[in-house]
Amino acid sequence: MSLSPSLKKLDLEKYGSLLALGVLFVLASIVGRPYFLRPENLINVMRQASYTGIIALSMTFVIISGGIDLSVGSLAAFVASCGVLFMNLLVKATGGNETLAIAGGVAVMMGLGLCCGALNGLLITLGKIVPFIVTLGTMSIFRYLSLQMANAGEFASHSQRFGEFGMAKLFAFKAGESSISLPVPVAVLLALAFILSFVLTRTRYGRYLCAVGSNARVAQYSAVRVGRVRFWAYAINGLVIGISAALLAARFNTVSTPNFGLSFEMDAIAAVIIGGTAMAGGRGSVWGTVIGVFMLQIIQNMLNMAGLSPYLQGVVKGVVIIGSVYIQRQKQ
Amino acid sequence: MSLSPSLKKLDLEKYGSLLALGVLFVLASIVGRPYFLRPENLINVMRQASYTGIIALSMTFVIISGGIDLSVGSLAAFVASCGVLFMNLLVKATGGNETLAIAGGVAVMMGLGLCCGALNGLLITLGKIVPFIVTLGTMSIFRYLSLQMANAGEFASHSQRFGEFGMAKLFAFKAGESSISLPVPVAVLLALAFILSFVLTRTRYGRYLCAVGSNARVAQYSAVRVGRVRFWAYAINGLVIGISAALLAARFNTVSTPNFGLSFEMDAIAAVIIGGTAMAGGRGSVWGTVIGVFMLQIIQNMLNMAGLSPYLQGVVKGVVIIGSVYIQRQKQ
Amino acid sequence: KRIGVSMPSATHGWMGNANWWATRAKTDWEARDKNVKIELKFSGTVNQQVSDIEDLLVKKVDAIVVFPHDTSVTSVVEKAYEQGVYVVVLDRGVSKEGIYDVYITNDDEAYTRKGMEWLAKQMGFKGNLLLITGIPSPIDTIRTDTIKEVCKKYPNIKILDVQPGDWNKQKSTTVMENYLQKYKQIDAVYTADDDMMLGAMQAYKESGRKDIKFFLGGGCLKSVIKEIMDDSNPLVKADVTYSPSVIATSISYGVIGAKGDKLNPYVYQVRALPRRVILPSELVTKANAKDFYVPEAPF
Amino acid sequence: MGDVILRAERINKDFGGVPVLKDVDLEVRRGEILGIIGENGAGKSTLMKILSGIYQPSSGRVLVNGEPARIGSPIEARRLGLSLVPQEFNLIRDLPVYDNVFLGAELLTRAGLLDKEAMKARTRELLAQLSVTIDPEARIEAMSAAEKQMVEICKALAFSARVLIMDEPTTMLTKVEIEVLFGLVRKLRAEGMTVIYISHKLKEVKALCDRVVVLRDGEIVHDGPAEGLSVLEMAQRMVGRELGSIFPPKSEPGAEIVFEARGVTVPGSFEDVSFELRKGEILGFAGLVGAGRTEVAEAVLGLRKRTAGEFYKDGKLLRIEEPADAVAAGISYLSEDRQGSGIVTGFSVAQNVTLVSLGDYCRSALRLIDRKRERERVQGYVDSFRIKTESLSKRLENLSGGNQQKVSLAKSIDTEPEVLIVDEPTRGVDVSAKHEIYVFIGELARKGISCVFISSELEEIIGMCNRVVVMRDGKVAGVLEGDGIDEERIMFYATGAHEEVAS
Ligand SMILES: Nc1ncnc2c1ncn2[C@@H]1O[C@H](COP(=O)(O)OP(=O)(O)OP(=O)(O)O)[C@@H](O)[C@H]1O
Ligand SMILES: Nc1ncnc2c1ncn2[C@@H]1O[C@H](COP(=O)(O)OP(=O)(O)OP(=O)(O)O)[C@@H](O)[C@H]1O
Ligand SMILES: [Mg+2]
Ligand SMILES: [Mg+2]
Repeated sequence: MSLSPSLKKLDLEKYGSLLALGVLFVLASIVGRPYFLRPENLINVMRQASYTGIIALSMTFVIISGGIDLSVGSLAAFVASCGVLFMNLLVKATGGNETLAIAGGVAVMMGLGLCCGALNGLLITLGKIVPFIVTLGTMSIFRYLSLQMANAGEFASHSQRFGEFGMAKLFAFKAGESSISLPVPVAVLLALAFILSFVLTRTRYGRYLCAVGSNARVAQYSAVRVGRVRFWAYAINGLVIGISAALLAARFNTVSTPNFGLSFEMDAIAAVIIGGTAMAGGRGSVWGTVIGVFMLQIIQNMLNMAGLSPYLQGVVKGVVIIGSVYIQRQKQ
Repeated sequence: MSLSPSLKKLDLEKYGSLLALGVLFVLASIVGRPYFLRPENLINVMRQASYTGIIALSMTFVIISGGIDLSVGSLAAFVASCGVLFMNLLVKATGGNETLAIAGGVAVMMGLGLCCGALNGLLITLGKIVPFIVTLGTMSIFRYLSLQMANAGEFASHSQRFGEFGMAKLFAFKAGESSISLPVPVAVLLALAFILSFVLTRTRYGRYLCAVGSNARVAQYSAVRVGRVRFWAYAINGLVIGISAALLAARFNTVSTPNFGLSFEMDAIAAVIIGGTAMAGGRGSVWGTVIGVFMLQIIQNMLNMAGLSPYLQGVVKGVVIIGSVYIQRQKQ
Repeated sequence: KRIGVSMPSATHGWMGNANWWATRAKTDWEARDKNVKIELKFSGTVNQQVSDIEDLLVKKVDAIVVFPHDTSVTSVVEKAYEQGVYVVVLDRGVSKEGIYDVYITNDDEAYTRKGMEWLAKQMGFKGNLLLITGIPSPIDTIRTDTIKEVCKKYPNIKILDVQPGDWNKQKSTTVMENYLQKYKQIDAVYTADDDMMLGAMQAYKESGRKDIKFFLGGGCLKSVIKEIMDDSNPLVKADVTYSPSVIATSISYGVIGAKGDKLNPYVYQVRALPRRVILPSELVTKANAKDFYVPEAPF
Repeated sequence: MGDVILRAERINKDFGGVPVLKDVDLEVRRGEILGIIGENGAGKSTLMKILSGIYQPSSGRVLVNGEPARIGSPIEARRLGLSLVPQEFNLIRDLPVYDNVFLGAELLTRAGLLDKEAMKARTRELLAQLSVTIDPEARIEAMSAAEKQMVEICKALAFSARVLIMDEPTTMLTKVEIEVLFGLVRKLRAEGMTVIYISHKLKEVKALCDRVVVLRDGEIVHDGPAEGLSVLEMAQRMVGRELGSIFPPKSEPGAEIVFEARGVTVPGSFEDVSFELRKGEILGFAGLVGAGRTEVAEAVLGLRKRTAGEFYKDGKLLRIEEPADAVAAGISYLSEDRQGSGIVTGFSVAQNVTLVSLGDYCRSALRLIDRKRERERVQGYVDSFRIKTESLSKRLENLSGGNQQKVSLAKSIDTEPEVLIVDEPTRGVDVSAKHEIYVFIGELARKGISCVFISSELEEIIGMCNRVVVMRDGKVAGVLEGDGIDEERIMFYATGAHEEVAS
């Protein structure tokens, strides 16, 4: 798999997560027979996981810093709405230069995401309000702003290309009868995981993030600018949400304001925690989160493939989540 | 107000919460003029707040212990479904002795709540799985079990009296042209707040709860049975959820499995945090949570009364939540 | 033949009913025909729904019935259609024409129009009206706009307030309690579905007031139809169909389509079935209530 | 002596209206070792925190190199070349040693990334200078208090400071380590570094420092060269009154064996440790840092899983799985790591003291905490140990280090144990309070309570104990008794010299 070289970077403590993922994979291969192991399905699983997965990556930063961000889903909706609106304007203004329009739209989404994330960060660090409350508030604010803008409707993009870009694949090649390829969002997920993991483990900022999350007072006494470190966790999160929002909007080629990004916060947080990051902050790993993301999606996919009754699916899902984390904890 | 004697018990640190509540109250009186200050409206606000409010009380325990419980809403639905089913059985078996049936039904709800809460507690303490994951799993399990039982439908109670009990009021008396009275759920909320606050501040268990949440290692070295203390936080939470579920089921005299208790977890956690309990555990106050519960409900009521457009309401709501907590934090 | 069904999971009574109808259609069809296998997927979010549909496609179903959360499913539906899967789309629609075999829908506009016209008549074309709407969303906007439009014809009917009840009984009870504080004279209450109507009525009962004469919801919850049939509640005299059984009908279309059967030998079309089906919304009163009473339905 | 490098002028500091420092004037010269001594709660740590930017003075100013400096945060202090070894550990438990050592002053590669190898190498070097064997990649979480102390010293040395402030660095260390540390400090002085040294071990102050400043109740009451100032004088200046003999006379233990450990092994920590404890006996545990004394105590409490061995109390086999069982069996423990496992810093004095013994305060029908009795009892400890606090509801994080230690001790004896295990009981406690504690423990022994006395201060061990178990590398190296207890013999076993003799 494409992960393996990077997985070596995981220290032994993360071994449990890998083991749990492995067990789950085997289970899914059996339960989801014969569909689960088909290449298209595995690619589907990866793509399905990638939109919230991307957000989970930067959520890892936020949680390591000792915070939480509930506003991610609403923020994605808001950012995507503004981005698509701007893109449509550009399409008109440039007389149909879609490449430029898409670039502009995506830039707006990322820029606005950064700003909104920075707003969260400012309220938390300067306003000294706990992250849970700040992001609970902005969750409501961003969602209703988008609803207001669209009158609870949707923004369809006027660019055909944008939609094609959302479905694009990289390195497609034939393997036997089916073609294997890497969908763009999965590539983005892996690239971002690589970058963020690098930042976390190899840069000063990453070190400070752990220090601040583990013990903010000690960090402060050690001449770390605690406020700044936390601020950037939220700002980076905003930026990454912008990226995810762009990919998701491209996939649907439309932004439906009531539903876009709904309950992303829970999915992202769950993936982070399953990936072994401590809820209280201080330590965690980006690749662990990637594993958490895939674990959650594999569980869902496996149950779908097994064709259980929907209600039973919900019950089994709960059991499997608890079970996999149990395996993981035992082996640590 | 009926709170004032107990409020004296709050130490100075909670002063900020009271101030924020006061500011909010004045704001609501102005914005929601002339409806907000009417006695019936104030009673409404209290009753509306009480169902999640009751759960928020015991959620305070869970959060002080350093944990979290996401399963509260689903647990309420599950417990209420089973309780109503049992009650209907009893009505038939006893040939219409409703008092007995209601007593039986409520007992089942409370007992089952305790057991389910205990299950959460066991998985967390013995299974050594983090609370977020355990309760995320049981959230799914309990909800889908109820859906399965009812085929996603509802359980209507066959007892007329149960419904009347849900609407009952205590100490009704005339005051001018309108009658003032204390709805049962509000009375239960206040009574439970009194009891739980008492447990938290005056008993050994309460002290241990804070110690465990504050520094589990010190607590362990101090011969506190950390696992047991945490276990009971979840078990008590389950019991209290049973009470809230009984009141809510009685109010509608029916349990609609898809939406009974939906998103209670967020409301309850938000109230706890707004009430000044630290997300990381270690300290908190039950009366603070009561204040948080009322603050959230007053915000909602005020916006409704002001008759803002729904979208604007959502935006303003977010701003007001952040604003009130800001006031509160500044004064601490 | 295998048919996949993807729809939102139950978070309110109407959708609970729809889930039940889907289950019922599955049992009926599988009992009727050994070769038919129907797989149900209920999803909480549109993202989950898209994943569900993709998973169904991996399983190579022959037909797919989609009750979308919103139009975001368009591209995956298109993919299914291009793969030659028989596609039935209902209700909330896709944003592109011609990527389905059958499109079946309730008529949101007629649904509110019929109800509102009836209510206006009952009110004697005058009085104070309150609205409780659903979760802000496109269909909710259509409905609200239609009501406002109808009311414009009757200048004596005054819409006092519009607030969302989120298709949630408890929320709607709260909204109604607030209304009751605010407005001293209310003549009628229109709620976007029966679930919310029951919540609102609960608040009204608890208040002990006597001014409201009519409650109107919609969507035909069992208990409401029963009351209309028995004429047991003076406040509720009518309902409008917005049938949750639409999903069962759609599944039937899916099955027929997958088998390649023709619905009607007299209709000649490219792909055997009509492309668009709009289910009428009908007014339910005491006179016809028993036709709409399904005792075994959950709601 | 050199010119004045650091000068504090008319520093005042109060916490919520309670003055802690009153008009303090302090001069520090380049290249000197300045000793600061004073009773617990005199304001030493507060003054140092002001110098290193953690607190802001209520009034007064600080001059660095003759120029007024605003030390608004630790960041600015660091920029001015001031480095602090704080009294309480300031380490991130989730990070490895080398990250802690370089936190806030990371070594970077050219590309701006963390240069982990360089940091590890430098950490190893620093640790070697201190002659300790700690793996730079070990996690703080799994370390003994003494090791944390060493890391803390490394952290202060890691960047080139001009003024090094050490707030009680030796409380956890044994003589050997202390000598190494002093050698290092003297070497740094020779290289021109200025050192401010705070300690309650007056002999060390006398041995190390050039000048001594005595702080009493927030005021400087003495400032003069160390030479010619005897230890006794220092103590008198601190306390303001005469001091008698510091150790109480030893009492004779009874003959019956109250507690016994037989062949206890905790893998990776110690093996085959046996000892017995008589009624009214004070049994010392001596050894170098990391010898495994603390772990023996923790094993007795059920905090560490043992693979072999049993414990007996009054001849009966004990079943101890967790500390609660030990407490029920009448065993009580005072932890060496005050903030890590001893006290809840967010709790008040009263809440901390009664944390273990809370059950005794819940005897009413409703099982409520008898707050009146709680207050009375705690007030008793506050008086007898002279715990300096404005009220019983003051939170522990706002107490001075020594006073926290006293609270911790009060907590472990409030259960009225039959077997008391104290681990570094006088850590950070001033001379007069030390005396009170010794007398108190002596009293307990006289009353028939047996005590395991773990300490790194040989003087204490020699002055207090009836018998001494000396540990080395997780094994009992020897047991000394009566007149046989002296420094030479203890060190003989503790350093492993006996093994060489034997071979
Ligand atoms: N943050 C604070 N809030 C309130 N009071 C404080 C705070 N910090 C210190 N104090 C008080 O200031 C006084 C001096 O404390 P400080 O820590 O400076 O003493 P010290 O001389 O270092 O004592 P020790 O030898 O015990 O370490 C103590 O009485 C303490 O209670
Ligand atoms: N939680 C732990 N996990 C792993 N190793 C530990 C842990 N605690 C201590 N150790 C190791 O056990 C060894 C013995 O530590 P211990 O605290 O028992 O020593 P000690 O004799 O009490 O000395 P001192 O108290 O002076 O440090 C140390 O080398 C330490 O690294
Ligand atoms: Mg000090
Ligand atoms: Mg030790």
